[in-house]
Amino acid sequence: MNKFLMSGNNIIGEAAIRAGCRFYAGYPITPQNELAEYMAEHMRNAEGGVFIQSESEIAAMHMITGASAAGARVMTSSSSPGISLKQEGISSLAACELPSVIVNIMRGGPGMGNIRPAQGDYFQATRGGGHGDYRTIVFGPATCQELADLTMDAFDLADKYRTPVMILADGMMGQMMEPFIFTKPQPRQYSENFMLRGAGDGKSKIIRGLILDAIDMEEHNWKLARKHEVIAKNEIRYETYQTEDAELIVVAYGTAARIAKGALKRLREHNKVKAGLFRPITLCPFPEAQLRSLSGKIKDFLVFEMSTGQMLDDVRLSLQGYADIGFHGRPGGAVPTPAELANVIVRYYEKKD
Amino acid sequence: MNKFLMSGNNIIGEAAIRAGCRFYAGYPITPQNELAEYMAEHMRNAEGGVFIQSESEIAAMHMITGASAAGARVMTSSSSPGISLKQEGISSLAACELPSVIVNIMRGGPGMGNIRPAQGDYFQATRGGGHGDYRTIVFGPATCQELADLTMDAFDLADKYRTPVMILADGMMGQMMEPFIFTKPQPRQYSENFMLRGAGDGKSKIIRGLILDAIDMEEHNWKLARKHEVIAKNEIRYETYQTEDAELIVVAYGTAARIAKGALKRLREHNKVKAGLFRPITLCPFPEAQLRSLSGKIKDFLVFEMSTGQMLDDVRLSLQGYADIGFHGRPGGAVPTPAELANVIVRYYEKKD
Amino acid sequence: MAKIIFQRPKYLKENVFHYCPDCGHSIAHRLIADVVDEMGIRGITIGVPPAGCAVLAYNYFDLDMIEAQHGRGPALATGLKRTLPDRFVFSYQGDGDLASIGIAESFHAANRGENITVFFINNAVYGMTGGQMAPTTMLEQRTTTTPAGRHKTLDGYPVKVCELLSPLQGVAYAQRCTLTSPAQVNKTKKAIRKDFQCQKDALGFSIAEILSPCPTNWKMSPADACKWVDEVMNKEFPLGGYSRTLRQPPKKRRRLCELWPLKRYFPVLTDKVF
Amino acid sequence: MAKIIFQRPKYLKENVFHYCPDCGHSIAHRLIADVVDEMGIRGITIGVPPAGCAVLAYNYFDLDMIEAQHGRGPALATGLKRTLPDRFVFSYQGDGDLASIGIAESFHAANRGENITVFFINNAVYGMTGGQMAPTTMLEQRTTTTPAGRHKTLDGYPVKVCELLSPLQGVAYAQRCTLTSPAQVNKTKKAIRKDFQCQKDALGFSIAEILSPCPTNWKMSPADACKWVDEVMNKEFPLGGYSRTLRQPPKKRRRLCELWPLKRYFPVLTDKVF
Amino acid sequence: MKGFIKINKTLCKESHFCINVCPNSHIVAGNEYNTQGYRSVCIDEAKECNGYALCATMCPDIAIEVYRE
Amino acid sequence: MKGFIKINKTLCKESHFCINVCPNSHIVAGNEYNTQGYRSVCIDEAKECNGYALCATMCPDIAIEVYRE
Amino acid sequence: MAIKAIFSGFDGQGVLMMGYSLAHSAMNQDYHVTFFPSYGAEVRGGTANCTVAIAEEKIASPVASETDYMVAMNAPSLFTFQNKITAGGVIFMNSSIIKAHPNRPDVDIRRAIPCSELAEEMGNSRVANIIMMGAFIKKTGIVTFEIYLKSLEPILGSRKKSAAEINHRAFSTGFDYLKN
Amino acid sequence: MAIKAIFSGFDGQGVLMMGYSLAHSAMNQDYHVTFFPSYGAEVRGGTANCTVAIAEEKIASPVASETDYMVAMNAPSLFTFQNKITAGGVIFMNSSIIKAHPNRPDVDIRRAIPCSELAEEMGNSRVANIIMMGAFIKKTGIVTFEIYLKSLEPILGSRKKSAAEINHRAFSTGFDYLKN
Ligand SMILES: Cc1ncc(C[n+]2csc(CCOP(=O)(O)OP(=O)(O)O)c2C)c(N)n1
Ligand SMILES: Cc1ncc(C[n+]2csc(CCOP(=O)(O)OP(=O)(O)O)c2C)c(N)n1
Ligand code: SF4
Ligand code: SF4
Ligand code: SF4
Ligand code: SF4
Repeated sequence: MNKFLMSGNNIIGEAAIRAGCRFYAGYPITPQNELAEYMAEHMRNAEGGVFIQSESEIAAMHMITGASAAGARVMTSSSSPGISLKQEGISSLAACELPSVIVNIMRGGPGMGNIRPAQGDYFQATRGGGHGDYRTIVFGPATCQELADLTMDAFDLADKYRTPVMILADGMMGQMMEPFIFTKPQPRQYSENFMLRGAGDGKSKIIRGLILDAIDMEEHNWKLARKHEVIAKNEIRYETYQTEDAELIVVAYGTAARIAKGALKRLREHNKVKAGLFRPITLCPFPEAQLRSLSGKIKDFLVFEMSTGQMLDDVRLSLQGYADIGFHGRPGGAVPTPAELANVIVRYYEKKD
Repeated sequence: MNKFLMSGNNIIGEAAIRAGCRFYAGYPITPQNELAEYMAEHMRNAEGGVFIQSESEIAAMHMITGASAAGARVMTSSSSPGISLKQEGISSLAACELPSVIVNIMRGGPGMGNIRPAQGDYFQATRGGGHGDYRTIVFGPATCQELADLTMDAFDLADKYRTPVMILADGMMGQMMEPFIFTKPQPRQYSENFMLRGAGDGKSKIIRGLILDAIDMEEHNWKLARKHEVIAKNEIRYETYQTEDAELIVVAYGTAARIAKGALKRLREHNKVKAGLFRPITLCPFPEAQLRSLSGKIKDFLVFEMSTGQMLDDVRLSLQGYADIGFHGRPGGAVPTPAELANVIVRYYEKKD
Repeated sequence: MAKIIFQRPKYLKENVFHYCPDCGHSIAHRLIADVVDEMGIRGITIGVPPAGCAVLAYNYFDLDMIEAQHGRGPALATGLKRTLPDRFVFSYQGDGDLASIGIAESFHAANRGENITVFFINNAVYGMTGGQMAPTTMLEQRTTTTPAGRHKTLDGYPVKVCELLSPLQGVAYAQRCTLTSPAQVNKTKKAIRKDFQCQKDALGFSIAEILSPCPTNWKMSPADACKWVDEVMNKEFPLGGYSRTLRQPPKKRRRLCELWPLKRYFPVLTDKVF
Repeated sequence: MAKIIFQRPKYLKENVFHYCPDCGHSIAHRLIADVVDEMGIRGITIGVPPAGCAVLAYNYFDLDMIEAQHGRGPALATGLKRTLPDRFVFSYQGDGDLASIGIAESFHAANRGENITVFFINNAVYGMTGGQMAPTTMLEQRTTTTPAGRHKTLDGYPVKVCELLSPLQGVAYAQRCTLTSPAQVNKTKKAIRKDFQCQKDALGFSIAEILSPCPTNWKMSPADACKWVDEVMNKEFPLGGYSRTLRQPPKKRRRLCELWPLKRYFPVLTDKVF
Repeated sequence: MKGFIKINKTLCKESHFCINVCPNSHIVAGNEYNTQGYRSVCIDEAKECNGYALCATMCPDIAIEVYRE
Repeated sequence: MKGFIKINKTLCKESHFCINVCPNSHIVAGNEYNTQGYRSVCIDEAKECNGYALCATMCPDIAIEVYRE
Repeated sequence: MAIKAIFSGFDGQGVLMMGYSLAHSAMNQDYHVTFFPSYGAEVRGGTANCTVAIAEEKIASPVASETDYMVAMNAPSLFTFQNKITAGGVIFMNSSIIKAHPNRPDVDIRRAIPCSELAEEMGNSRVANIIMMGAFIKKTGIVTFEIYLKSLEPILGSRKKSAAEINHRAFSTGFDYLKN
Repeated sequence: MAIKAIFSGFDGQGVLMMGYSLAHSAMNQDYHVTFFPSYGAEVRGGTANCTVAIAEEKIASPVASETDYMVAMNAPSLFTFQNKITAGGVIFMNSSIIKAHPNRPDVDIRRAIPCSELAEEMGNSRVANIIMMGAFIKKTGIVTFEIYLKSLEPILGSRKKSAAEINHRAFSTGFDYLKN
């Protein structure tokens, strides 16, 4: 299979179109502009493809809602501030159980922040920044190959579970290039009954999130919660690296995990600390059990995030006091080198005993 | 002091005006309309008072941003879907460190949901539904007296720490009436240096969240994080009820805590289970240490929320495996009676041993 | 042998309207259902109810429907229509929904000339939430958020939606009408039909603004409410229409559909319909 | 003895503009700073820069300034002005900022007749983010999101902001101008002065729309960019003004200030200024 | 022209539009509360109906069916 | 009328507006790169300046100061 | 003592005012009290209702459950709420409008007060609710005749003197209508 | 082998294309490679730059750190990045534009290529970057002459044949300019 060398933003765009995405609406924002621009260039050439530069992130959100209800595979993308504006819409998509893919190419926050790579939106993505009880599937890709693969899978899972799926990457993943290949996407395979295409001579259908009766609404909430449990049972993804003989486990995702890997390699080379890496790929649902199982033999964990500590909560919830957890954070767009991180790990490890 | 009998929404409005709030912008949404309407009626009679029914929740957010920068004590309010729309603005207020009070009278979610009392926005409020690393102070009042007191305190803390403060109540707190008294609010007492009122002949000032340099931005992020730690040290509030001799602790806040109290009373009267209540009043920062300290002698905790389980995370993070934690949730607008909850508690307690 | 000449429209469900007596929504619903029936497009029509008193419209219309978040109807309808260009798509909105929180979505859908129809119920007040000021509230009008009457320098001026949108080149048809007499009701029905016709001819954005009584929040009797529409609202919101049909002959604009070769894209679906 | 007749405005900081060569923002900044100086209002003026290439405007203007989130300038300025009615408040915005994401805030601030000024830099493109389509992009114009040129049925029509806002009763003054010749530059400066004068007289909302070259994203030389403004943009966006001053004599409108007896509310603060 | 109407009293919400528009006062106010809590209008048999359907056209709640001979 | 100008070469961004508007071609293109990486314009002493300040009026980067005798 | 009462009827029959006046007077008699109205879309063109809870100690939940008293000003409310009444509770019905009968044999005491008619007789249909309150207070004795009327004034505040009398008369009418 | 190279210059000097072409040819020579451009407001009217990392194994971080090679097409970039070069690294300077000298004695080898002038001589100022690449490839030998040129074609794709030749000549010019 022949290799490609494309920027992360473009990979997501191409992978989406190959996966059958035929409706994209979005609004410019750095560092995800290349994704919208790729869609502008190629979507209208795809059969039935629609590209709209919406008047705002909010409008984009509700455009994909309509298109999803109409049966198209839909995607929108933005970066941190724009994703905040989409929260009402995401909550509504989850409530209406409409398949959809939302891409967040994170930048430094809070507020206007800056346009550098950061991981400050983990809470927003995994705890539902929107109102009410709902969760979405959240992927945290760490390589260009994963960007391609997970984007395609995102559309499949969105259909399978009738839920919004978020791809949570950062400015570095969005901008960098790396050789990768496109695998063959799944054909669309799940029920289309929910779609609205006009009632024909049949019974008319309704898609809505408004459920005035408290008991019905409660049941709907539990239904969504059960759905999320099924997802947690079937769809958890994660990677472990050099954990077999590790005395210390670094937990990191996305860009942070890339850097961590580099750091661990160095440590092995200069045979300093024997450390391993646990990398969640599904950030929500979080691979709780899988992480906890490591705490059987290993008692030292170091969480590294490009934030002040958000995934840290999930790690603490997973390990429930079975192990010691340290944290190293670089928020606001600072990206350490593998060498810097390696030193941090050594210092942390030595301080410990 | 003479008693008042007002609806929760009106209490917040009156307390705010007494606390010196002179700028309110908001947009109608049930079940918080009475608050906006109270402001419409009374704000313009207060000296220098401004009431604006903004074109949207988003506009309201940025209006109070401007007014806060100009030196007014500001407030906006909404209910769940409207609060989702405010997330970008809240993140920006936190980044710019502007004092402000935001009221969320929660309703059933997700999506359009319904207008009944619910607690599904706990994650959004406490984890920063907006992008980037920031936290706000979040109050969870449970009585009309607390609505009055905490609203006044909210303005004081917002000034003291230059941060947004959220009052997280629900439709029941917003609609119900209960006798209460107005205490005397603090006068404004903190530095006004940050305010923009024109540079006069002096040096011009800038208020901004944009910090392009990654290292400066990182420092800003840590500054905000440190600020939150100081708040956690000084401002934690909570209530314990019948915990001395309790064999089981129910953890609940706001409306849920009211109901829990009623349930516990019954259980004592019919001397069934000896149970106590731990009620966080500051939901963020969460009274971690205070709750953990209880786990010394008591090993059974039952979390009750009008949601599928959100504060549950904070309880688990606090107890870190030191005690067993059960959960009972009634999401989507369902409000159990004290009697119903009492039965749940008994069943849970008996199942346990 | 007597024959029935007026009855419940075929595509309204049996449910009793939850609307107040004399609410304009009720008549508007009936007229839309009638036109859908007359044009024989029930099977290929999708409606978008708003947040507002009409939030439950799907309990009445026997059509495929999807709720829009407050103000976002035109964006959502855009998504539907661009995906299914041979369907009829309408967004049903109140004045707060369309002209306040949703002004951006309304304006830009119109400016893009989205080939959709908006039914705009202008009742000069927020109904659903209990009578707050709407963008269309009259100066001096008392509402729960303008207890002293709407003040022009503090609260702004009534927003004239048809005047705002009709200059846009994307707008094919904009008509303001009312419901205060049998004659007006029939005119309104004609406007609704014209709206759908515009969609059929792929002329672009069409809107019918229906001045509509809200006796509950106006605190008036039904009769007074109608009087107020005729005597007060009409002054600020003159009845009449704006049509750009002639300037943009169907042939040119019908390309809009060809751009998305739907039948090939969803083979299953178009046959299902007819 | 030679005397200096043209120099850097007093209230621009020494920093070198980060703008591209021939960027309209640069000249606009200079003109605003000049007018603020001439009117002697530096001490009582607060500016609101946007998300956009001018996001760093506070590095240049020696004025109190607060950044607005993308599109929200007019709302933020409303908050400032209502709290400090005797200050001069301006919101500085690009076309994406004002007419796309921020259309609601712009429209309603204008409709409320907020006594603020908007400086609107219309460069027919999103500059900051690298040249995507703006609401003001010309039909057929190629941008990074309209690689085949803006298509009227797919992407909509150029939005005419002055034409959109000037009919609103809240708008006291709206002027479209350009920067392509010394004469035009001076006209633009006059417009900016008029804007501030409107605020002084509390006449309501004022806006100057400045057609402005973006050679970088137009991929043109500075000279060609100016030519394009004169020959292409001017056709779609005719220069000229709309003024409502006479219809609303200051006296009536100045009440706006009296409504918030500021001096009493912030005793410290007004003396600080003069 | 002759006609007649049928009023569905459970639907009527007492707006009295029909009464106002009927040229022959064929419809009159009622005083029985229906399940919705409104006093539905009734037919005055004394007056005749020409089947113009003005009442039905104005009726918000579609409570009137109109027939023609 | 006589005048003269001073050009701040570190500010110039080579837009050449000044050159285009100067009636006397008093300003000419340069070929020295400044720290910003542009080749600042220079003065042609051969030509004179009447101090109209057209160049300065058009200069986006305020690189020109104008004086009059 | 700890009681709960539901007041229910059409929008515009002043049911919220009935509940509020009771809560207010109970407060003035130094009871703990909560008042919880129906709100939002529920009331759109339908029936309004509110729940008042009165007790000697703090009240946990203001919502209606195990209600002791119910005031039904129209038929729909009777049907909606009659099953919330505890055995032995009391239902007050506006018998001028409600022809139906409650299906609760266990609610043995029931009071039919033709308050609409009584109000018409007084020539002021708007005071039907106050007449009903007269009967309600007489029967329940939760607060005294005087305290209730005193609490009423600030509530109806703005209106002029004459109104106060009318209310006084209306209240007495209801109060006296119930023998024992 | 594991190297990092920074390409930097003005917007429009085609520095991103230099980096991309190197990355692309390295990929075709089956190396692991990453390409990371500067983006967003950074480039507004300023300098553009990109970092290319090439190695036999997976590359952790694509950002510039301990860079082995640097190509400076203008003075500002030289000043910005010279301190990122590892001791013993190489700096390629566009000596037609850059008069200044790097302040890095430890970067002992340095290459001054007057590529702008060379390009002018070729009568096509736009190919200065390809000339520089010629020198760069000659010195570093990361990829072969042939593979680089082959990789170049698809990148400059759309353009017509003649262009290909021009690039070929430009590349050779740079390649041959460096003796050894
Ligand atoms: C984001 C959001 N904000 C506010 C609301 C509350 N809300 C529901 S409908 C409505 C306005 C109703 O007025 P209008 O649009 O005029 O329609 P009407 O009810 O008068 O027909 C509002 C503010 C909401 N549901 N969602
Ligand atoms: C909520 C949000 N969405 C998007 C962006 C990204 N963004 C920054 S500026 C801008 C538009 C710039 O164009 P314009 O307003 O025309 O100003 P110009 O740069 O052309 O002067 C955008 C989309 C943002 N910062 N925030
Ligand atoms: S409140 Fe007004 S708009 Fe809503 S149903 Fe009643 S009459 Fe109609
Ligand atoms: S990109 Fe355009 S708008 Fe932005 S600074 Fe450059 S020329 Fe000016
Ligand atoms: S118009 Fe209809 S609703 Fe109104 S009174 Fe007549 S029948 Fe009843
Ligand atoms: S106008 Fe200014 S920036 Fe442009 S060339 Fe002349 S001096 Fe330089």
